[in-house]
Amino acid sequence: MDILNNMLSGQVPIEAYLGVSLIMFFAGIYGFLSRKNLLMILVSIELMLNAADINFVVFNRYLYPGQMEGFFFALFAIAIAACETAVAIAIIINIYRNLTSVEVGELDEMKE
Amino acid sequence: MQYTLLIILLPLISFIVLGFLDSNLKPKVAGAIGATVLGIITVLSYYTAFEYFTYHQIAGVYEKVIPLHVEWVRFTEFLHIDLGILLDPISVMMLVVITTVSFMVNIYSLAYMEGEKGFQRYYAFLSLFTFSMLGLVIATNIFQMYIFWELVGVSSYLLIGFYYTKPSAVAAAKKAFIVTRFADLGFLVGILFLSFYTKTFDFGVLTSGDASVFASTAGVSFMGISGMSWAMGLIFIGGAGKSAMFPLHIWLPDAMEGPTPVSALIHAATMVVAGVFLVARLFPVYEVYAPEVLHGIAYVGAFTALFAAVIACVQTDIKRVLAFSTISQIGFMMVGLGVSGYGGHEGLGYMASMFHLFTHAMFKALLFLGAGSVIHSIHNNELNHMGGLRKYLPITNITFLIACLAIAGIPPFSGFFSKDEILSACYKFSPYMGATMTFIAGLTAFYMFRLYYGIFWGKEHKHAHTPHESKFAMAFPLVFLAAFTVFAGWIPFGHFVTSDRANYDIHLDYTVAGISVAIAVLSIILATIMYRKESVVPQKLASCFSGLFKAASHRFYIDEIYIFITKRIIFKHVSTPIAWLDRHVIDATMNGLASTTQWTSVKIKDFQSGQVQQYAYVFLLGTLLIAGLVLFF
Amino acid sequence: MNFLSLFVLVPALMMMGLFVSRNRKQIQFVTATGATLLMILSGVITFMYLTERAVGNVAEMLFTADTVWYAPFNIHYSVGIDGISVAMLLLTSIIVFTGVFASWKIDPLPKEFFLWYCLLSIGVYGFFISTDLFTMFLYYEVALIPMYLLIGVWGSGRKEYGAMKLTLILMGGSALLLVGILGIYYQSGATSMNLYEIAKTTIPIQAQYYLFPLTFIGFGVLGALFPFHTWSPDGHASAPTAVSMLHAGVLMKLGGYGAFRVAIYLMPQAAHELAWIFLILTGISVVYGAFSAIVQTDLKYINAYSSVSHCGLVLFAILMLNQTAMTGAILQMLSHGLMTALFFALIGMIYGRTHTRLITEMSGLMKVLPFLGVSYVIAGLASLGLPSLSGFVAEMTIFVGAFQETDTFHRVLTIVACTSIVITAVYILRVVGKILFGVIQDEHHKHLTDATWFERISVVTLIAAIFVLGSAPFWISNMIGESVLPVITQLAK
Amino acid sequence: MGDLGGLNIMAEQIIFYILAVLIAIFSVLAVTSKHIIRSATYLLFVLLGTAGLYILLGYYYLFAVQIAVYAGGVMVLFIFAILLTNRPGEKVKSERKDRRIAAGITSLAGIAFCGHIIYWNINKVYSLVVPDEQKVQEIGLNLMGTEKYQYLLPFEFISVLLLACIVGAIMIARRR
Repeated sequence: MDILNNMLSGQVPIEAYLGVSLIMFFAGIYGFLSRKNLLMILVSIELMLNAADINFVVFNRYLYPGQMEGFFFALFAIAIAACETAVAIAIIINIYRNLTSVEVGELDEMKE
Repeated sequence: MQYTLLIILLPLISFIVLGFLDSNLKPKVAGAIGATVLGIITVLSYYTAFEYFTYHQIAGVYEKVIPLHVEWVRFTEFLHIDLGILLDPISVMMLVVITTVSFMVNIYSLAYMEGEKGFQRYYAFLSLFTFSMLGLVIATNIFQMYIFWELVGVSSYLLIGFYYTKPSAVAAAKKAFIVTRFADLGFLVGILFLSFYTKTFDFGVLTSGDASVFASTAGVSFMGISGMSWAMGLIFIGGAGKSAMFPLHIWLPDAMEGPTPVSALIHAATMVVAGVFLVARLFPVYEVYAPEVLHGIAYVGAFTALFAAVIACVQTDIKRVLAFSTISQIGFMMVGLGVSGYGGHEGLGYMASMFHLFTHAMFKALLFLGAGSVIHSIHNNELNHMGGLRKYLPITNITFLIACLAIAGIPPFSGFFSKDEILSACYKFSPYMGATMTFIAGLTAFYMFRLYYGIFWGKEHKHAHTPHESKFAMAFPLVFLAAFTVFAGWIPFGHFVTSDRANYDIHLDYTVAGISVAIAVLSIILATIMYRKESVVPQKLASCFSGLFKAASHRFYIDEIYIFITKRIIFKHVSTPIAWLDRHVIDATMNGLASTTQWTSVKIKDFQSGQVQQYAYVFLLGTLLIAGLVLFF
Repeated sequence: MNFLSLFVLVPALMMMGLFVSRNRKQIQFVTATGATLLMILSGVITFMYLTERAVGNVAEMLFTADTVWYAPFNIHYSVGIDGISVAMLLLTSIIVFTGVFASWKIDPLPKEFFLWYCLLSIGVYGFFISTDLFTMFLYYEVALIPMYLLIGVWGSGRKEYGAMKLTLILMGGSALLLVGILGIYYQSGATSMNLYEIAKTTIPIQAQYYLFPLTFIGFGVLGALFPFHTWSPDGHASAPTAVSMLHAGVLMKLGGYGAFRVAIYLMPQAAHELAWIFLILTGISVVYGAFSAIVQTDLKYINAYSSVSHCGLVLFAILMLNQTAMTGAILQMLSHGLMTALFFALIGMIYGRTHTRLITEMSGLMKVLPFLGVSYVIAGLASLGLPSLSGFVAEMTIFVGAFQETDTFHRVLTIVACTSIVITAVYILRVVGKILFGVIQDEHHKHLTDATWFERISVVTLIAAIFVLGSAPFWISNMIGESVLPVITQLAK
Repeated sequence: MGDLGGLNIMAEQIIFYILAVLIAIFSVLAVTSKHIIRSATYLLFVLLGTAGLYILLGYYYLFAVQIAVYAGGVMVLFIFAILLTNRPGEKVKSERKDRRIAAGITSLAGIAFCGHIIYWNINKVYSLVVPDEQKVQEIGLNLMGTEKYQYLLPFEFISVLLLACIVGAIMIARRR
């Protein structure tokens, strides 16, 4: 109980935030490397971006509390992520229309 | 004596003309050209002989005449191949022998080969052969001899393989060429050895007796045998190949696949004695610098003579019998040379050997031509298809008989004189040698009469059509050669050809002569009993010595051994593995290099897969690795 | 402009002529005229050379000319000839000439074929006339590249494989060569890449130790040095007739010529020290090629292996490092060039009729193809060293020369090499016996027609050349012999 | 603040850990799920959890943006795309097993590596300044300003980018 008390007393440590984003990021990596479906890859990318966002704001808050760089960076990142998702999904749908598949392994028409 | 050049050139021209025009000429014209040219050069060489023996004797010694001499190729400062004409007693004698036999064969062939396809080609080849053989004997240096030696081999190849649609003929031609080629390898290496130390190819220098020529050979030895012995031994191998000495004799019986006149010319009278001629040519060198080789030659000759004579006793193909008889007789000549010393009485063997060469050429050619006449009339070579032919072929019968008597060594036929001289020389060398050779002489008489009776006497066979005596063109050479055979023995040979080119009187050694004649007569009587009429004795004897009989009729399995060596060992266990090695090891290494490169590039290509995920993976790993390295080290 | 450059110019003009020619007639006219011109040209050169020598010009190289070509690296376009080059030019002209006639009716794309063919001959001629290391190398490469297309497009059988293999292995050789040449240039410290400039300097012995093998193997690959010979059977087997002729007849000689001119001449000390290694290899080549040829069944393979054997003899003789053997080597190059070209020409002609090259599928051809048959026999006899045909003189000169080396090692190798004359006889007679003699087995072969006029021109020219070289070798062997002398002097240093 | 402050802080901590666990679980589920629609849903939960973290950190505006843009906009796009490209109930193929294992190992290695770095830097000096609320005006002013630490230029870039994206997306997805 004491341990729990000790742990829970005080601020949330920065490491905890970083740990969360770390797990999120590498979950994203895992998904990016292991999935074949383009949408799933996109999901993984979103995860990674999100993890990065968290890191930005956490560092901003903990290390440079008076400034807003991290905050703005996260803001812009969200905007860009939105753009990227929109374009990516447009491409995916287009691919699906042409090739009726969204599996990366099968999308090698351009290669050969 | 510049005109001797014509003797060489005319057959060459004839060859070129006949060869180029080939079937554009009528066969008759081609035959006429060939025979005429031979006639001309025969006359020329008789004249040469006459002039040489009459006018070129200085103080009882015949001089060497070199009417023509040009440098052909220069190898080094000292060594150069020259082409030239050397006239000395043996070459002049050979000129006579070759042109006579060749002329006879040319005439004979007019009838014998009539109607054959490629008649023109045949005459072209005959001219080529005559040219090469003449070139061989008049060679001024050992390399010129080698050149013509090879040309003779090729002409022989072409003539044996004349019936080129017949597989056995093609095989025989190939065999003849390859076996002699193998021997020529020895000859060539021998020449290289000899010329390296003596710094010359020239016969004149080599046989001059000038010791300084051989000075640099002193002390040279290899594997305990002196350099000169090596050189002369190797050269003898070349001679042994051409002259069918054991164990290089195997090609000669097969060479009988060629047309019979060719066998008479090449494989009885001229080319096969080239080896003897070679030894005779270099005799002074052998005698002085390699006496042990000379003795070796004697033993090889004796063994071959015996060996071939035994085989000849059981062969059934008449040409083969004659072929083995030839081998045996050449053995005699080799023995004659081998046992001989140099100069005067010492050189008896040499003189006898040359004498025998001369007489043998005549009567063996006669025998072959006679056999040809028989074959021509019944179209078969086998002894058991013959018998009783004396009624149909009277001229052939008589001439054949004369030749048989000559080879058996019955006086007064020529063979008696020459063989008797060889036997005397042998007895002088060692009694054992003499006894052996006398025994072989007896065997010779036996198998020759076995042959004679087998053909002309005994039971008559049914023939498809009645055999008839040959035309004049065939009969004339028989008679001519028979005349030669009868009278040639009376030529005072010692006045012409001796080891030191000095005059020498032949004395008959009556003891030796008596013994040999007695044995010959006994053998003939034995043969008469056994073969003149149908008799069971031969069968009985054959079954009595069945092992020996079988071995002899298989020619003592020498051919099988050769086939084993060539087919099994060379072909299967040398060539095939080498070819395999080439494809599967050496080439495979090269291909392996190529495929490794290809494999590597395929593997590298996979890195460039276009799969973003893979790139990301590698990128990540790389990042981790680099960051790790930066942080931890 | 030196008139030696005509040898390069004439084929270039032929190429131009080919560009504008529109039909087969014109192509034939252009190529035949050009080839004849080259023949005449080489005849004139020979004559001029001999006259020049006769009036007592003793320079190593005659008719030299020198133009700076690429100043930064001191590369000059320098030409000049000695007796050996003259002999090689003669050989090349004869073979180019006969090759044109042997491919008179080449199909398809005759124009393109001859374009590449001319380019190939430019390379070969250029190589023989140039005296600058780099220019030599350049021409060498020019000669190699067309080979790939010529075999790959106009070949038969596994042509892509053969072409690829040949080109790759030869390229590998030339890579070594390039390193060797540059090494020689920099190590010698000479101010130009001219052979004779470099020869005046001395390359440090340590450098020679690695440059000599590089250069020798580099050239040796083209001369079918064991174990880098395997391109030869596959390449020749798939090449079209004229290309086989030119390749085996001339291109393989580039190897021997280069090894002689560059490797031995410039690095005599290393040659003395390292010759034994290569002597063993070439000794193996000689016997090994001959033994391999015995069991082959494809005519071209037989001939390719026999080329390995004969070309092995060339390098073997060069490595004997004495005048006689080297003269023999050059003679052997000429002789082998002529007879192997003849062989390939005849094989091509026979193949064109029977559509097979397997000796097991042919027999009795002498009856239906007397001209080709007789020519084949003559080629065979030349190959097995019949006196009065070229092979004999060359081989004998080599053997006599090789025998001048007295130690046991050289002796044994020489005798081993001598055995090849027997083995050669075996495989030649085997082929002749199988395909020409006997009875015709194949029904289709009964109606073959003998050589046409253009084939006859090609064959007769080669036979005549073989015969002339074999019967009257003295003038050419003297010409070569005195040109070998500078190398001997160099070796004696 | 005393006890209450402590309690407050403790509550904050408890909320954080609940969120953290949720985020962790759902991130993993999002990338491992066989059904793509489910993984989109899990992603949504992750995004919402992240939004929760922003609140905890005191970035309310960011929280709003996260909800609006991500949870609202992006997720809708996702759902549309999924419905357009997948037949309902269809399972999504994942990579070959070896590839999955390799990816898993790499990720774990990455976690271990980064975790190591974080762990070793645990006691570095840092301070959490109690967040005073960020005014939206302030954000707006900073966005529109041209001074140092003001972001007009990026803002404009982003807007152009957005425009380009809209045009691009339309062009790409347009039926031909």
